[in-house]
Amino acid sequence: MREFWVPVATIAWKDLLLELRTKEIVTSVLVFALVAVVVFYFALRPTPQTIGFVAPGVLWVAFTFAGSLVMMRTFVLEKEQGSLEGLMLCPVSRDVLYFGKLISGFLFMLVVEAAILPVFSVLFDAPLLNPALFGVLVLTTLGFASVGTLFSAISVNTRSREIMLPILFFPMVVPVLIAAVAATAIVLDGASQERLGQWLAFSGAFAAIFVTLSALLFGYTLEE
Amino acid sequence: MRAAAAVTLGWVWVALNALSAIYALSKTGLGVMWFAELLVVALLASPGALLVAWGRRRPQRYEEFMQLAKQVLLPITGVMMLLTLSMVFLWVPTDANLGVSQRIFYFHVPLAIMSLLPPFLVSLSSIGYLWRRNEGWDALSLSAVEVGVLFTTLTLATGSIWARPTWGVWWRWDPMLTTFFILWLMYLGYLLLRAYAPSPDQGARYSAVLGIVGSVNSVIVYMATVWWNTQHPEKVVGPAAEAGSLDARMGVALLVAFATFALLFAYVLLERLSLRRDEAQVEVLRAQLEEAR
Amino acid sequence: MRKKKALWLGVLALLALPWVAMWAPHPFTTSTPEGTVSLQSWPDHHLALPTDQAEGEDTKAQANLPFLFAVYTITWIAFFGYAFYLSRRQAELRQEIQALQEEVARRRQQSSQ
Amino acid sequence: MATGTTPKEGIALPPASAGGQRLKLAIAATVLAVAFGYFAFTAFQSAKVYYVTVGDVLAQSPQGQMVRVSGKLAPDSFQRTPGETLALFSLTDGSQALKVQYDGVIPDLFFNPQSDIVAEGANQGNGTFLASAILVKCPSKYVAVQES
Repeated sequence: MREFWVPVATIAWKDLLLELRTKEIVTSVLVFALVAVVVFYFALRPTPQTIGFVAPGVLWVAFTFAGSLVMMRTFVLEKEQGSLEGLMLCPVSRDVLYFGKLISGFLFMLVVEAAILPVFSVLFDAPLLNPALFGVLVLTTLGFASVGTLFSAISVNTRSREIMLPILFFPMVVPVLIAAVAATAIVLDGASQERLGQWLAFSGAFAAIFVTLSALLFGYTLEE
Repeated sequence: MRAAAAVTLGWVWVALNALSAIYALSKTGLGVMWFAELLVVALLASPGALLVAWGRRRPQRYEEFMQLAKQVLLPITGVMMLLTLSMVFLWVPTDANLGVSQRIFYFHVPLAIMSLLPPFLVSLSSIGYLWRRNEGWDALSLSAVEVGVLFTTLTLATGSIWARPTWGVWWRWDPMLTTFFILWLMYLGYLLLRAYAPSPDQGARYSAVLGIVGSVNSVIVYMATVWWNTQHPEKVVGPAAEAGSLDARMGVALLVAFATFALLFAYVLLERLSLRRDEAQVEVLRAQLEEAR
Repeated sequence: MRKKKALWLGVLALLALPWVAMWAPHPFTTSTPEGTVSLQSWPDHHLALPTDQAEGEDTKAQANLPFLFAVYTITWIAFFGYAFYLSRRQAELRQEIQALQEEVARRRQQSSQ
Repeated sequence: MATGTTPKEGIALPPASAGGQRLKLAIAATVLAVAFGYFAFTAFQSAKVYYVTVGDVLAQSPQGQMVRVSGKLAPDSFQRTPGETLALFSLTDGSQALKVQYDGVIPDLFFNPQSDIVAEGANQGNGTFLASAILVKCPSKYVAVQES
């Protein structure tokens, strides 16, 4: 157990340390997401009657875009600085690399989301600072990060990677996005806790499946 | 040895399908779709595995078989097309509720069911490729995806055209429709990924990974959307069908139409496979030319 | 050449058959006192509607015919188009293979001399 | 790194023990089996349909909230001026009826007495339901027309 998690933590810590020093990913993605929220506001112009419909969708679309950017940055940084080869030379199995990258990407996305949430609930006048939303946020973000990390490792090696990642990423996260929007709407409504639990279980199952599958397949994306 | 294992697996699959067909027949008397699936699987699964093994070990026999298969399949498919059309337009009764537009059923349903085959083929052959690194598996999954794009596009188009007179809308975010749409998008992503891959080898590996993850995802998309609502009719054929859900003549016509589209699928897949072989040969020759320079 | 002609005839037959079938007398349905029942005259359940609604609804059977034709036309065109694309691409590749093979042989000969 | 090696063999300084590999695969298989089992389990449960009935709308639907109502067309309730698209009709669940107002294309099957009609829209509060879309659930049976 230890010989698996220690290198995982080391890799994740390396990413976090780099981010703490440069603050490159979190600031840029945060600003991007805020801009997206503002654009959505003017595109949809929600009224007090429609806000309940619009808010969960807008929130999760903004998070999905932000998530794809975070995922893009995690591997592009490695590629640009040539440290991907260094990572691949690490004497650890490839699923260790995957879990390290998954944890750092997951944390970055959570930080961005946590920062947007209060701003969003003020701008859209939606009571989103609800503890029930925490579970939705964590499980959905884990689902995003699980496939995002895998596809990021693929798309970083392709031509026009900025296009390739969203093309692969968005169809893949549709189920978990549906679950997140539905669960957020329930949280806002305050109705039907039973359905909330079902959607949470759904997101959990999605995350479990794709974390496992991606860990198994990750090695095949990094061979030269 | 490997070929033997693959063929055995294929036949196990066929046997399982035969059992389920018998079960379906005993239960409802309408095992049409399961028989049709049996036909398709028998057509594709075990010969498909054989082709992959042959393509590597005995290129000569592979080539001969492909030629023969295409020559046999083409006329049979043509005759079946004519038979299907004559049945659909001359023989089957008109539906009491939907009228003439119900005749779209005989095209739409087989197309839809056939477009569920590529995800299976792609995931199996992708696993095969990652495991064995045999180019044949890669060719099979690429061909299956391309044919899958064709079938999925047609399913979406015919379904949309049918939806207009019956539901009153061209499109609904119904679970079936959404699933097919996402599947279609993932197929396109797969083809783009190959086009943008830096080398053929990397393209094959990446798309194999995508093939596995995407096939799993298409099932989950269906699960997610089914929780919202569905507008599709309940099953009229297969084990879940109620007895008497489908008029007998309609069932027969559906079976024939299904066989036709299965044959079409097989034919187009074989054509695409042999095209892939030529593409590979061109690549090899170009590399040789570079060496000779 | 003859094969190609037969193929095109087959395509034409496939496209034409439903159109002919639609307006031909229906061979398998029983004749009624009013005449042969063809596809266009399937009984109209809309007659159960209030009269102001039934107006305009009785042509619905015919109104749906274009949808039906659109479906099979699109389907066959897509299949034939794809098969045509495959065979043309294959012919191109075969030519290229031949040219490349000759070229490789020529180069080898040159370098061995 | 040599091409063609599997990733696990890449460069393995302390080679992962075979037991460790097997443990990982076992964990992966278990997680996948449990998650897929959960999906399969819910698939059998989710046969419910998520529409509200006419009675629900009349009883509790708040004004202006988007809902989907399912019901059958009340006999003889359909009104539409010839040449116009605005339609008025009632949906019924057998006991109560809901007045619906809808402007748009009406699908063929709408007038079929067996059809389940779904109206998507909002309750206006004045006793009418303003539908933004009308759907007809497909009949789950295909039967030949009776020619007599």
